[in-house]
Amino acid sequence: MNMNSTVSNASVSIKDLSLNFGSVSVLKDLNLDINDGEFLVLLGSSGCGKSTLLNCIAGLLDASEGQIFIKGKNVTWEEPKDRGIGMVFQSYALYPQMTVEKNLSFGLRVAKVPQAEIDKRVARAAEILQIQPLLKRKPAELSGGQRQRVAIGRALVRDVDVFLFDEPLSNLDAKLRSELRVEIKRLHQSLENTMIYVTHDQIEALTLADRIAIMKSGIIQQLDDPTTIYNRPRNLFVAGFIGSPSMNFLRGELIQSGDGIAFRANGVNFSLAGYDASETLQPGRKVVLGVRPEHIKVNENTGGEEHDATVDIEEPMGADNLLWLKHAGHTMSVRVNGARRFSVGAKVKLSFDMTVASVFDAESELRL
Amino acid sequence: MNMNSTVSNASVSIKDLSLNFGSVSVLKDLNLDINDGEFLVLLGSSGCGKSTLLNCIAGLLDASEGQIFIKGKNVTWEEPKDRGIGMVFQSYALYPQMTVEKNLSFGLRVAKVPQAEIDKRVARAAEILQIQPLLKRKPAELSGGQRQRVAIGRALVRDVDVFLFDEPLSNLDAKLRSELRVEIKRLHQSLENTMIYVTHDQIEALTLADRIAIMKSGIIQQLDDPTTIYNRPRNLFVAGFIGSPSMNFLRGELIQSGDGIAFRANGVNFSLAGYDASETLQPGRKVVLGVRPEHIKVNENTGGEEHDATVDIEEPMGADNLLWLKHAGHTMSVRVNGARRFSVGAKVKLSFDMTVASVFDAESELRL
Amino acid sequence: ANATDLEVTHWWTSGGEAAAVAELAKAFDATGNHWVDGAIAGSGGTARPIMISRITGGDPMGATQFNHGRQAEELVQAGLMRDLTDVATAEHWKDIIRPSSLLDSCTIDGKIYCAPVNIHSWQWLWLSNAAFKKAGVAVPKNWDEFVASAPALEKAGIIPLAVGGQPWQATGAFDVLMVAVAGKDVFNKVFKDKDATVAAGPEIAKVFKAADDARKMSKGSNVQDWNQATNLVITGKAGGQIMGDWAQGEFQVAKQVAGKDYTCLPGLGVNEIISTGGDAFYFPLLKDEEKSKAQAVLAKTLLDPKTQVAFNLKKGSLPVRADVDLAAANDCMKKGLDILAKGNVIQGTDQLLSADSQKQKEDLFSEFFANPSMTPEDAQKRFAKIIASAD
Amino acid sequence: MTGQAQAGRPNKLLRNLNAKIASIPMILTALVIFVGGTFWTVFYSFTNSKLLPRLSFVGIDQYERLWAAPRWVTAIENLALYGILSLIFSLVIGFLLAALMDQKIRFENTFRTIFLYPFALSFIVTGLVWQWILNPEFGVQSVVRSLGWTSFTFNPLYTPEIVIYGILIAALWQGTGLVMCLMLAGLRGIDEDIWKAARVDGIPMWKTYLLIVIPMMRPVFITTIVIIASGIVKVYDLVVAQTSGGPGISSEVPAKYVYDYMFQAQNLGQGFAASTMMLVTVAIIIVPWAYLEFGGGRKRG
Amino acid sequence: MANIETLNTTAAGIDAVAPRLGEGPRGQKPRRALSARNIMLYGTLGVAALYYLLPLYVMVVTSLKGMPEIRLGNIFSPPMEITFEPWVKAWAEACTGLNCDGLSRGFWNSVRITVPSVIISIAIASVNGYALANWRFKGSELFFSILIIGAFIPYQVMIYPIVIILREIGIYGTLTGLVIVHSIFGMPILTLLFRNYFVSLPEELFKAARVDGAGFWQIFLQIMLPMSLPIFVVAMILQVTGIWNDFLFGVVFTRPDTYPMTVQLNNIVNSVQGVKEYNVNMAATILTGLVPLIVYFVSGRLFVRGIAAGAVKG
Ligand SMILES: Nc1ncnc2c1ncn2[C@@H]1O[C@H](COP(=O)(O)OP(=O)(O)OP(=O)(O)O)[C@@H](O)[C@H]1O
Ligand SMILES: Nc1ncnc2c1ncn2[C@@H]1O[C@H](COP(=O)(O)OP(=O)(O)OP(=O)(O)O)[C@@H](O)[C@H]1O
Ligand SMILES: [Mg+2]
Ligand SMILES: [Mg+2]
Repeated sequence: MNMNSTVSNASVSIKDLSLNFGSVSVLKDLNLDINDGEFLVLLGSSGCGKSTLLNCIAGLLDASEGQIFIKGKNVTWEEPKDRGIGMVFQSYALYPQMTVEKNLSFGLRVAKVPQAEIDKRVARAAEILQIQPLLKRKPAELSGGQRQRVAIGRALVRDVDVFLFDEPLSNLDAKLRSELRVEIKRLHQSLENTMIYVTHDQIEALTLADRIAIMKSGIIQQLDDPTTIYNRPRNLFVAGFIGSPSMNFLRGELIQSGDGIAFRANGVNFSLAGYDASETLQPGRKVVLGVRPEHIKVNENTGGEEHDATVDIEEPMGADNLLWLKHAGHTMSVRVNGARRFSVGAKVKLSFDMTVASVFDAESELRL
Repeated sequence: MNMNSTVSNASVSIKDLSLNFGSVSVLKDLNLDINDGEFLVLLGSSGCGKSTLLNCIAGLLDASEGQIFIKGKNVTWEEPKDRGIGMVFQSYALYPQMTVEKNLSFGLRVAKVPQAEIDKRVARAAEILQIQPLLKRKPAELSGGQRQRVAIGRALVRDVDVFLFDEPLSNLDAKLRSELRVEIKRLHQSLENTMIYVTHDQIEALTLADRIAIMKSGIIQQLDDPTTIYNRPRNLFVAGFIGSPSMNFLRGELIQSGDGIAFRANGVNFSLAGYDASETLQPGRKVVLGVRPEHIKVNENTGGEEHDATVDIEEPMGADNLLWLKHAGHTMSVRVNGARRFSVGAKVKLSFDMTVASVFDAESELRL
Repeated sequence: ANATDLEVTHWWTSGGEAAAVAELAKAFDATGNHWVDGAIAGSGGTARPIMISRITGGDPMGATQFNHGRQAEELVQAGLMRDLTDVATAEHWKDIIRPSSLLDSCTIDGKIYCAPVNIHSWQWLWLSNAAFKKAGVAVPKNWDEFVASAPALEKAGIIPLAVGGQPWQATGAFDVLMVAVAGKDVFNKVFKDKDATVAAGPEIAKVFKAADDARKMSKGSNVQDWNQATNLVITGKAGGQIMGDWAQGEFQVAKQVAGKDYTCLPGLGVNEIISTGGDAFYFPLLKDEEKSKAQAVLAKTLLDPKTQVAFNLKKGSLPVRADVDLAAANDCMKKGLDILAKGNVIQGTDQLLSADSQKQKEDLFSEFFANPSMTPEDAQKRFAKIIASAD
Repeated sequence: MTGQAQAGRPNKLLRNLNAKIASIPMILTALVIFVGGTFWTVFYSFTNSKLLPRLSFVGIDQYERLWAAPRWVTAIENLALYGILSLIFSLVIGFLLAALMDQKIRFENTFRTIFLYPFALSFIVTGLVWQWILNPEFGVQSVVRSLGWTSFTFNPLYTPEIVIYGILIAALWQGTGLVMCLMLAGLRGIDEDIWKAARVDGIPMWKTYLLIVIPMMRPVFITTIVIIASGIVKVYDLVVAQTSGGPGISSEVPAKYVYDYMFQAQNLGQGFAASTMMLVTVAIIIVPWAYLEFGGGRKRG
Repeated sequence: MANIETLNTTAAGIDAVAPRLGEGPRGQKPRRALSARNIMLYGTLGVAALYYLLPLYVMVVTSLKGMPEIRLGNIFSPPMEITFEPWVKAWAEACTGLNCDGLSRGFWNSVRITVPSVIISIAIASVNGYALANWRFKGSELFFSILIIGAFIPYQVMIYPIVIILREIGIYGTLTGLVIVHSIFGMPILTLLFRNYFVSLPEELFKAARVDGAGFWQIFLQIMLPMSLPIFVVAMILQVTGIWNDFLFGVVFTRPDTYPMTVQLNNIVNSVQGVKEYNVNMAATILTGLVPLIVYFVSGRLFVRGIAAGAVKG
């Protein structure tokens, strides 16, 4: 990521953007540069301002302050249609009385594109999205997934620079969602357009994104590639937000233990040997230790430090088996292979993989 | 599953139930016995008749044909309130104008239970569900999760034999869903009531159920415990329905290979040594081989048979990494550890774990 | 006697009418009973259905006004109305009521069912002296002179003939023209004998010609109610109006004096014949003994000489009995009394035709007067058809 | 087993007993008043009942007379003209106002109240006021003339050819507010995303309304049309208050014909025949609608 | 770690390029108050508002003038000399026949007619709508269809049969009779409104209440009613207006001492004594319309909401 890039290097560039609804400030001084051909996902819980930001980029909402550049051009005051963007909505927003073909071509016809050109573009979009057999149908005669494909097609025919998606899959069921996710990914790989994708589903975010911007209350908390976000969350919010089940958090403090530093909570010590930034940790600091469920081993004698725990609840999920364990006053979730089964109340031994754990300052909530 | 059980052994027993809406037959000759204290999940895609079945059990819909027994009593024509059931709905269905307390006690007040008794039961339910501080609020002032808890509480206070849940969590976001899932599981463990739970989310089904009934078009396809359903799906539909991403299916035929039997598709042979019922397999039969994404190993030199493949798409999902591979004309999904990353186009070697694979007859679609 | 409340419904709500009703009420109250006034505004067309619904609906009033004639025929036949023969015999109505046709209209199968209260005649032309003065022509003496003076009036910005928009006004004007232009015999042949050939004949064609003149002269009188039309004459905005003698009440209320401020020409100054329609009171059959008694008292009171005088002076109509002293009567009323005394009378169309035929006639003439493109010939054809099917 | 099941099956009539009891007023109204009353009316239209209903049958005489009556024909023509115009103008004006109101304007509440308040007034009042405003002597015409345009003529109520437009002006004044409300409710029900999609597609506002939004508001339009149409068929008070059917018979309407002949002319048979014809007209409007709305193939939700 | 550093340098980075970025449009797109769009928008609305307000203005202005001024001036000019005489006259003095107590008597009659009629017609229609929405039984839709078609039948057609029916029951001419008539003719449209509204409420709520053991009336009274404020407001407004403004039934089914205000208004307006007293007529007109007008002004907002909930769906 190169925040110093000049505007022309970025496909979409947002400078000091603020937006208020009346006295409510929804976006606050937001800066964001999106590279050409990048797949950027805006992730955040409901009401954090994702759609608002997307609508600003699309020109559907007027910014209160700040500027928006698309392909180096200041489009802050441009009409949506002149921004070179296409948008796909959660509720599909297909024109119900028009056939799929009409839906796709309506914008072009209004823009007085020659018929031959329209036909060509519709045919191409239909081919890419494999909706040729549906062209004569009306939206009501389509399944959810087909509708969503048509909605994408509507952006596709307009040959835009930037695709904006506002939770395009959240009205679909799990199975369809995972199928279309792959399709969108494939589409991005073949088109190489810039795509900005809003979702509150972290699986979508992790699987699709080149970079993820995690938002909370109108402020971007972290902007990074998925692996970094997952493994090195910048703060407690990001750490807790990403990952399902959530990262296990233990509140405690740092202590000196032998030659290294250790974490102590509820009277139990955890050696932090192997933590990637252990040198920056100072004893005495109040911190929160975060360990993901899959980074805890159960009864796997790794040779390292081991902790006793009791199985509280077992949630078999097919490929995986999720255990909720009681350990020194904490409840902890641990993910094990789906084939391994435990009985409730069983005593187990845990070992923690501290190389991929995170330590957060208890006050600033930033990762140390 | 014991279809021959006598009525009195089961908590809920459904005999030859059929239901038509006008000329549309939604449930067809359905039989189901639910044991006392069992957690039964009805799983199926949208419109398969899950809610209809649940409404029949609750007495909210009149069966066209057949009988329903609860606790050994024929309740086919009883009013809902006389069936000893409590029901929790997807949209919470809280009475918006009443406080939480009034919501909980409404049924009791209607039944003219003495006030002291009402107070006692409400207090108990509130304690179990930890909603004591909310008792004076109205539903509009509650979060989604809290609302759902109150909805459960409403069934709780009525001291019913059977709890019916109709997709109680599907209006909640992923995080809350996984939290409440655990709570419901805990509730079941402590109350030991019979629970019938409708969902189309397989994670819920797998984690919560003692047994799962998988429905399609009003017919129960398989009724078994989650492990059996996951590992030994009775037919192609069940196999494809359960598991995310879906099981990989390869169409081909059985051949004799050496001393054992093998599967051949697109000119590639897969040894079926280790398949749990390999003795029933006859060469020459057209079959479908199903292998789950987590039962394929990538570049893990297991010493067994290996197959070449190319990485097509990579979907990192945090804890796991999902690979879509091209292999002998098939597209296959494979789940690997989230820490292992591949580049698109990379050549990899696959090995299949046939001990947990399934072979289905191509015509009857039943597991062999 | 005990004071009994008797509800009396009527549609007399204009200034002169209300004053006249007050006289009736006063007289009735003086008998120790109480007149509960049930006025329904908006002419008989609005009021009659309500009265009939109440009678047939089983919630009858104590007494009700009808135009006297055939409007209540069926109510009587249905046995809903009270037989007044006893009162009539005791009071010798047969001897005092004049002309006798008035009582005939109240008689069905030999029994008397209504008490006539006044005689109204339609055949009057009311002229505004001021308007003619303004136009610089002499006040006409008859219809032809009036037609001749129309251009002068128009030039002075005056509407020659005021005709209100209510359908019965146009119809009435036509009937008046018929008596004036074609004479009494033709009138009787058409309306009494329902002779369609006469109705299609040349005499009636002349009447339609005259009606055509009237139509032309009435252009621009943009009013609905009859008394608004009268008001145009009173204020000099219109030259004249063909209207019944009830218009006189309005002149009186406006403090105008016959002969000085306005001129009246009975029979349009052509044929001095007047019709003897009028109002009558009918008494629904009541179960309450007391009220039945009060009804008899009211019937008696209505025909009491004093009441007759007081009422008719205010109403501008003629009393139904000849033996009353009308010294206070004005110019026009005296002219009417003279004609009545001479016996130059005809029956009113309300008495001769059913309400149904009347309505059809109204439809025809209101259209004719409003629609200049309808030729007199066409209108006459339709008129003849109505007469042919009239009952 | 099956036998046992049937044994417990309660009487079908007694199921939902409370609902059935509660619906008795509706059932009675529907059967006795509407069906019964209608049949009674149709039945007696074949008699020559005068002041009181009587069973003396005259076949279709009443109908022959009805259709031979110029006034009835005029009334039907007026109703057709008035109906079509009032339907079109109500929808157009109502929709335009609603569309304007939907532009996130300031003072929305004020404007809405202004447009809606006439609906609170009766047709009698409406008729009186507009009769007055349109009166040539002191209404609009005289005011404009007094401003200098002395040849200005606007006198619909006393000009037979255009009197129906004078009534229309008043009817629209009274009724468009409600239509606006219905349309506004419909507009507000349109998915916000549709608007956004159209803007991104670069479709001009008016085209969005015309080609996308209006077709989507079909149910609202149907409801509105039904409401307007039922009002049109019944129009009576307004005409009576404004023109009494005049000048002449040029603003007569069927409902007034029915009333006049039933009560003023004391010819019930004729009135019943006319009302039967009105019912037939209503049926012609209603049946296609009922078919569209409740009939086969209507999608749920 | 690198990421955090870059993030931390972000501010500085932006400062460096800020002057360049500052060029061009920034922030809110300027919206001129007098843009062509706004002129069109508010212009059209203003003209429309004028058309709608004109009659009210004329009524008010005229009612405040004396007769001489009316005869002279044009109807749109404001009163030179404001007089409340016409109002007093309309309210308390105007005559119909012999009764000279203006509208005042009719007002209380109207209240006595309207209040029970509104309450009863809404009570019946809401129960009907509820039964149709939630307790469908065989034939219920048929009765409903008949009812809806009934909404189109001109009232005049029905008067005669109803007079006969009421006479046979023996309540013709009573207040009960009139209330029944209003309930009957209010039923179609109100039932439609309520049915559509109850259909739009989540069905699960109804199911939950049934599982809780509540019966037909308990569900209606304790669950449905408290949730139905908007539609009750719509029904109330429609009925208050309709019944208050009714003339035909009021005149046919009452007697002079119970005449409602509209009949009284008609009497005053049509009792022309010499010249029409337009000022009194207008005052009487406003007075008669006042109750529904106030209802509208007070609850107009709920009206639109209720319409959205009840009329448009379904
Ligand atoms: N037109 C508006 N007026 C006032 N506040 C608004 C408006 N639109 C959105 N908001 C508020 O702005 C905030 C951000 O809304 P936004 O729609 O951007 O959230 P979101 O992140 O897209 O949420 P979701 O995941 O639910 O779609 C919310 O708190 C919302 O209440
Ligand atoms: N009242 C009804 N009238 C006619 N058909 C109905 C009715 N209710 C449900 N159906 C149909 O019955 C079938 C089963 O519906 P049901 O609601 O039981 O599905 P479901 O499995 O609960 O689906 P979902 O997951 O969407 O809730 C569907 O095809 C539906 O269209
Ligand atoms: Mg959003
Ligand atoms: Mg369901």
